[in-house]
Amino acid sequence: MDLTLNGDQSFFQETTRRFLESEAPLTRVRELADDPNGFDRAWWRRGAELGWTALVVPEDHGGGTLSGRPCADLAIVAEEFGRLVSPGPLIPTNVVAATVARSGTPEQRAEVLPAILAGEAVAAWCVKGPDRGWLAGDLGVEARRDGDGGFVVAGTATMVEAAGSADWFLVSARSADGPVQVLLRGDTPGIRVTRLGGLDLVRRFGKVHFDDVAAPGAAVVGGGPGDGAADDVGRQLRLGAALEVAQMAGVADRVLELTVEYAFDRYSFGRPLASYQALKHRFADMKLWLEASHATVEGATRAVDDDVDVERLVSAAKVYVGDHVPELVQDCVQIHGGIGVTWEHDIHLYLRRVTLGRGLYGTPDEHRERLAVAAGL
Amino acid sequence: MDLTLNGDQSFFQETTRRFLESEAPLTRVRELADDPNGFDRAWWRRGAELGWTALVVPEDHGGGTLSGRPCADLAIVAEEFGRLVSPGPLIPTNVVAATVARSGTPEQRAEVLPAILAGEAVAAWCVKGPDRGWLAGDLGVEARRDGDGGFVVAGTATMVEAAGSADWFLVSARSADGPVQVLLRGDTPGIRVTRLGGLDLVRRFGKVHFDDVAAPGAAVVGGGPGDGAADDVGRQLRLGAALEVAQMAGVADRVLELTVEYAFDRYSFGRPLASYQALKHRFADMKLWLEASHATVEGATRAVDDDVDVERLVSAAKVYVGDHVPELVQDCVQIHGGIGVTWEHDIHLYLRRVTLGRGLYGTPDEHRERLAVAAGL
Amino acid sequence: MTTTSSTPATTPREELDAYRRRVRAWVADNLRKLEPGERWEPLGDDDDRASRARQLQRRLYDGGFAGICYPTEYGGQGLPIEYQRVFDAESEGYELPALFSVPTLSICGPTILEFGTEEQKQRYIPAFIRGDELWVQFMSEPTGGSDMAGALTRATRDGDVFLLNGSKVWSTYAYRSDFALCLARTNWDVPKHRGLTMFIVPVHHPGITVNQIKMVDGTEEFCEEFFDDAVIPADNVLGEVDDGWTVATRLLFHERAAVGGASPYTCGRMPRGADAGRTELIDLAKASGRAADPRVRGRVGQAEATDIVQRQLVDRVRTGLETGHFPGPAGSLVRLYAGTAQVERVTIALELAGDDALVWEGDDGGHQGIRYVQRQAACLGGGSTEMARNIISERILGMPREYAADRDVPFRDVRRNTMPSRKGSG
Amino acid sequence: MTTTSSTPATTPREELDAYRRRVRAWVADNLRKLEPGERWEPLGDDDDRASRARQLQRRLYDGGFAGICYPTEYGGQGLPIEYQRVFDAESEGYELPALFSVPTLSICGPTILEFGTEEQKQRYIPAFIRGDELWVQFMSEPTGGSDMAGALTRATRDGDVFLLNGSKVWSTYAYRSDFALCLARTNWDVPKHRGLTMFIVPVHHPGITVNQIKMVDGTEEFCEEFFDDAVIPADNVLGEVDDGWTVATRLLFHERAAVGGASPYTCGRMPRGADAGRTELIDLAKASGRAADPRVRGRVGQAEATDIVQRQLVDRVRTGLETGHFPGPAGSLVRLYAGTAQVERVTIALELAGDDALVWEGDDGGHQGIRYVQRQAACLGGGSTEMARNIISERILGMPREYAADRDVPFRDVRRNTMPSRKGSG
Repeated sequence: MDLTLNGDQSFFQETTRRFLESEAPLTRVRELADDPNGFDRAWWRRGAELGWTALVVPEDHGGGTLSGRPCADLAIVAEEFGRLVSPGPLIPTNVVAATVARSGTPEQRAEVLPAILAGEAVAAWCVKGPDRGWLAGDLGVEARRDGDGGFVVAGTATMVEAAGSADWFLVSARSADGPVQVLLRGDTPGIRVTRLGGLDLVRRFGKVHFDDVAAPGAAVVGGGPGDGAADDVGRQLRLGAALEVAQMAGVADRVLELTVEYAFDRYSFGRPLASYQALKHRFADMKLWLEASHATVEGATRAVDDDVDVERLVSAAKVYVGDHVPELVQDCVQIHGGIGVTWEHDIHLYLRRVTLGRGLYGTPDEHRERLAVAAGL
Repeated sequence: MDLTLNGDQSFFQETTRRFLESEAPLTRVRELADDPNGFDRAWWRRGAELGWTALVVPEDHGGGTLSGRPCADLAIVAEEFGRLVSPGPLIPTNVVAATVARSGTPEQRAEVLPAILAGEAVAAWCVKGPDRGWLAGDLGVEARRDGDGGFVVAGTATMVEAAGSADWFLVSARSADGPVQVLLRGDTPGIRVTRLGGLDLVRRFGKVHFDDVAAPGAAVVGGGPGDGAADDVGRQLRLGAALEVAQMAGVADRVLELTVEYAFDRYSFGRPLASYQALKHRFADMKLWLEASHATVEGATRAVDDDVDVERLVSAAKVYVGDHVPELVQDCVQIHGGIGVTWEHDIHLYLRRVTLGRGLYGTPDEHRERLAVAAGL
Repeated sequence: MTTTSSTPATTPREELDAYRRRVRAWVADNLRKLEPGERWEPLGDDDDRASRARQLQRRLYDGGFAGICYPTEYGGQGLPIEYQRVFDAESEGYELPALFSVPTLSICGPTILEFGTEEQKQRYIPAFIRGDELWVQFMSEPTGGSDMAGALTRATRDGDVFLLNGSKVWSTYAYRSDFALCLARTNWDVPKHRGLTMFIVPVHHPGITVNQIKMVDGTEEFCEEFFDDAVIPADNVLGEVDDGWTVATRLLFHERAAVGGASPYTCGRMPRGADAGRTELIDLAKASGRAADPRVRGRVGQAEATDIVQRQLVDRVRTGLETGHFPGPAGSLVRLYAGTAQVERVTIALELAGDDALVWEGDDGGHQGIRYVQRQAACLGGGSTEMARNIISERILGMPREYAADRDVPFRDVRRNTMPSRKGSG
Repeated sequence: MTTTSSTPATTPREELDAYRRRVRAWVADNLRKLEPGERWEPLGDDDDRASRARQLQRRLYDGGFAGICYPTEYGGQGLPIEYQRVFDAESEGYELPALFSVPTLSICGPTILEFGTEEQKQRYIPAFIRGDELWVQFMSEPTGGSDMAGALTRATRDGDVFLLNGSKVWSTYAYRSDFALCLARTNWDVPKHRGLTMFIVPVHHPGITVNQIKMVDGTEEFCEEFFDDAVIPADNVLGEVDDGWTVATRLLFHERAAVGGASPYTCGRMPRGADAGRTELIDLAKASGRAADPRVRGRVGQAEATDIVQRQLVDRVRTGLETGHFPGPAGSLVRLYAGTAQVERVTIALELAGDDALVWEGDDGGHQGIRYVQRQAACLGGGSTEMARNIISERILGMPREYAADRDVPFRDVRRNTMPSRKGSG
């Protein structure tokens, strides 16, 4: 948790937590495991009313931040989502909203943002090609020019979160003139979604196939191919990664909290587990991993907001959190003993969430490579 | 330690240990730190009398094994060397002796082996080129044909153990027709040795430069370039690696022994260190690493003797021992506390020895790569 | 006895080499060769697996290779361990009855052999050697964790029977088994180790409910049992009343020996997940399209080394136990290695599988991700790695025992877990 | 007082921004910019380092930037912490007197400020703020390990003086320092915490022998001291006789604050070894000729991430301590991270250096190998990582304290280390 939340932020955190606890407790999350979309639209609208989709949208488009730092504000929600392995298209919808607000045409903003702000529309981002990395920049979808500023889009994007329920797709495609992004309705002819099974109980993913989809000039975001679009793609990746690690830190926070409680309550050989030094030292390490994760999440979200040294700081966070948080949860499973690997116990819901988060928006290996490059190697 | 030593082997181990304890205690090792050669020739002759250089030499050349398994026998000495970070050119001399005995000409055997058996002659092996790996097979020295079966040898070999005191050099060189090995006197014109400083207090290394050195046909080992020589080079590497890990296991054995004693004797807050569970669990891990190291050293030495699945088993040992034994010694330093990092305390002698051993004859990374290849990747 | 009507034990004792030849021939004719990476009793419908095990055990029995080290008077072959090892070596790579090898033949069996009355031995041993009856352990309890001697399940004497109440957990395949060794508390006024009794309990019995436990990976082999005034005849006490910990200690010793590969009663060399794991990792590396990446290659090489050393350690510990170089608890070294090695293997597999571990097309997929979520099971089942570290430091290195607040205290006064711990944490 | 004759504290208090501008200008004119990776008081002949520190501290004093948060009546500037932080920010990358910042100004100084008599404060504080006198801690003992309160060094009352006997160890630069805070036992008939007294001890004094300790890497900054009936006036007692543990506890608190970056008395941002380490790793990677190998690149990236997160954690803990989100012991989080991060860094450097870490031409080389042999020092000095883990689990997470066999026992009856532990193990 950010130690310097202002009053508005703290209040927002409180209301979000209370809403999630009452409207999406873990029992509900387990029910949603059987829901094809993994979340309930009406529930999502209520979350939007709390501001979940407004923070990255400037005020003149009906949004607004709490602290002037949209990513830091949104990270508060992401962290709460982690604490309760919450459902809902939080990250993709906000990633798309941020770009439409920043680089969309007036028409696109007018058409898309109000619906997203109201929680009426869900947006998904198509960027990763099958068997390609997140950061290599080799996009899976190709865009060919097609007269008057339009494109024909073809190819497949995978690991598209909320693909199955998306009303809008933001598609990052490679073109002869460099990367280009287009914003397409979910029901655009030629777009085919294959729903995928997944490790997380409620976060849903899909493969999105583009069979020579016609994207008119009006669908282009950020004025066509080139640096602008490349910059937007980079911002999207960093925002997604920053929110993902914030969510993972929220998981670590909650799971460690639960496991510390367990260690105090649970007796073995007439002593509480918390009195065994071998466990105490492991708890000390986990506490360190947790605080360091919070520290680097905070660093990453602030860097996204300030756009200063942002690539290094986001990569450092993805490396540290990606390496430590899943191991933290695993050790908490270990401390719980056999029940920790039963379906009935909730801890595996958390482990699934962070195992997924470790891979999304770049694995630790990919971000280590990026840091090596940044270091001049 | 091998759990299945026969009577002769156990006796040999005993006599070797007693000799080292009385004739090369750690105080003596510290004195030899200032000796350019790092060992005393007269002392080495006495070790040879015990059989240190006879085990890999067949009986008909004056040698003989204790168990029919020369490498396993020699590993007994290597392990004792590790227990007392002993000086002396044990590994290079034996590696060379084994090859001369196996592939040398009758003249070479007659000229070299008796002197080595008597501890009169020291032999060194030149194989590794500067900035080259151990296993890549790209040798640092080149041999050009020079009429009637002879060669001209040029180039530099580094990390040559005992180069400064070598009476004989076995040189592994690349040639137009594949690898070739030649056996040269230390005083052969054109051979220049640069003595190197080193991490180990008494094991000495050098760079050996060959300035177009003439190697007559009589100097060629194993009948010239080709598979025979390549096979010998491989055997030398594996024998060296097997003895190196045996020595490292000996270090681990002794250091853990000392640290367990220390943990029993040392009191903190009125309790022996050995009563703190966090330390007990680390000791349990170290005990496991030690026994697994012994197990894989035994597997590697037997594989060298039987020549069955030997590459995989030697690489597995170098990976496991190379990764775990230095960390074991480091954790023992940690348990000793501040005195563990003082010059006065002996534990750094052991840490130096295993840090060196980790790198010699291939790092864990190099051997992991070799295992991946063996696995069909 | 009918059991002696099968192939008689070879007397005078057959030479090892002759025996080896006979085994080799019989194995080739009577057992099925496994596919690379295939396990014994291939998982399918559970029904198949248990009955498959019974068939296989029966086949061994008819061939004269069941209970090789068990006394002939109880249906065994009465041969020394070398003969079992010969059989193990010759049958490697063939299908064998895992469910009988462990725990029936190697854990429950030897305990009955040691503590059973003549009647008990005659009644139960031949039956499991023949493959008629499958055994299971009722040792762990939901509230007990690693503290077996802290059992809360109570057996109350009532004339010539005991009334069993409480619950047990982590019994493997109990719902397909016939009998169990069950540790229960018969005296609450003495320290915990002195108030326990070991019972022979029929699994499918009035007052005993067996539930399968669904694990994170979807498997349901483990069970939990609830006892509700289950009536157990006093004749079913194994060993002495209130002396059950002596029996349990030996049972745990046999378990360590079985796990450590040092038991004379296990049958065959378990096809090691590692083999499967190994080919699997290489397939994953190739499928990932990153087989040329030195990081990927390094991870495969690492898994190889870990796997090779694991076999070598198992051999070393077995030798050490046989030669007396190692004390009994040395089996804990193998257990600790197995746990950490599996953690490494599963983590590497997750890394190599990439996206396929996280999302997948169709109903079946994400195996590496699911294995990762189940990862710690390898450090919990069969005694946690924490217990292994305690045993290694205390009983191999001889370090001081952990302070136990329940030592020498009447058990009823010991602070313990009251609430059932089988609850979600959310 | 002469001390007031230097630049007077700015009154009425200067605005932070104005202050910042003044600092910036002064720093540029009066301090030396460091080379990339260069440390404060560049290591050379030790003489240079200590006297260099005195000069630098004096320069700060003359500029009015010494002891910024110390009261004006003792020669400080009497300003709140924000001003020190401004100075720290503006002076980053310039040379500052490390030896005064820690331990003199940030550990010994605040302890004297808290417990000193008016005479003691007047006598000692201005002198070190001026850079005239360097301080050191005499806390650890050869037989003591982490157990500071188990001090065996004894101070025996003899009229109006104490006779000091025993020895201390791990004091940094004692041989170049002037005064020490020394914890000694004055009462053996009470539990260990209640029989200690803190003394102000002149380092170069009859009966006190100071030896430098040669470390594995050849450095000799650490010292050990032997006391042989050293006569210490009773006036040199800091705090109350037999109440030394109260003083020591605060001293250790100030040490954690200094290490954790939360002390108002440290001066400047220590140029972090990590910076040097970072460029160093990249040079090593390039020199190795394996800069294209993903394993090498991955290790460099790993070190980068660890380094970045370390700075972020330091900032977070400082904020947490200032805002009260974290309890005082939170400094132990920084300490634990620093230890493990340095272990990782040094191990990666060894890996990247390859042969050069093991053998080298000429007299000077193998730096990465030698650092590796010295590696654990990072987990021992300034409180071991084990102690940090105890503190985090017990005083941050609130878990039960470890059982201490010496609690509430008269110290003379406590089982302790008799033999001096400074012995070779071979």
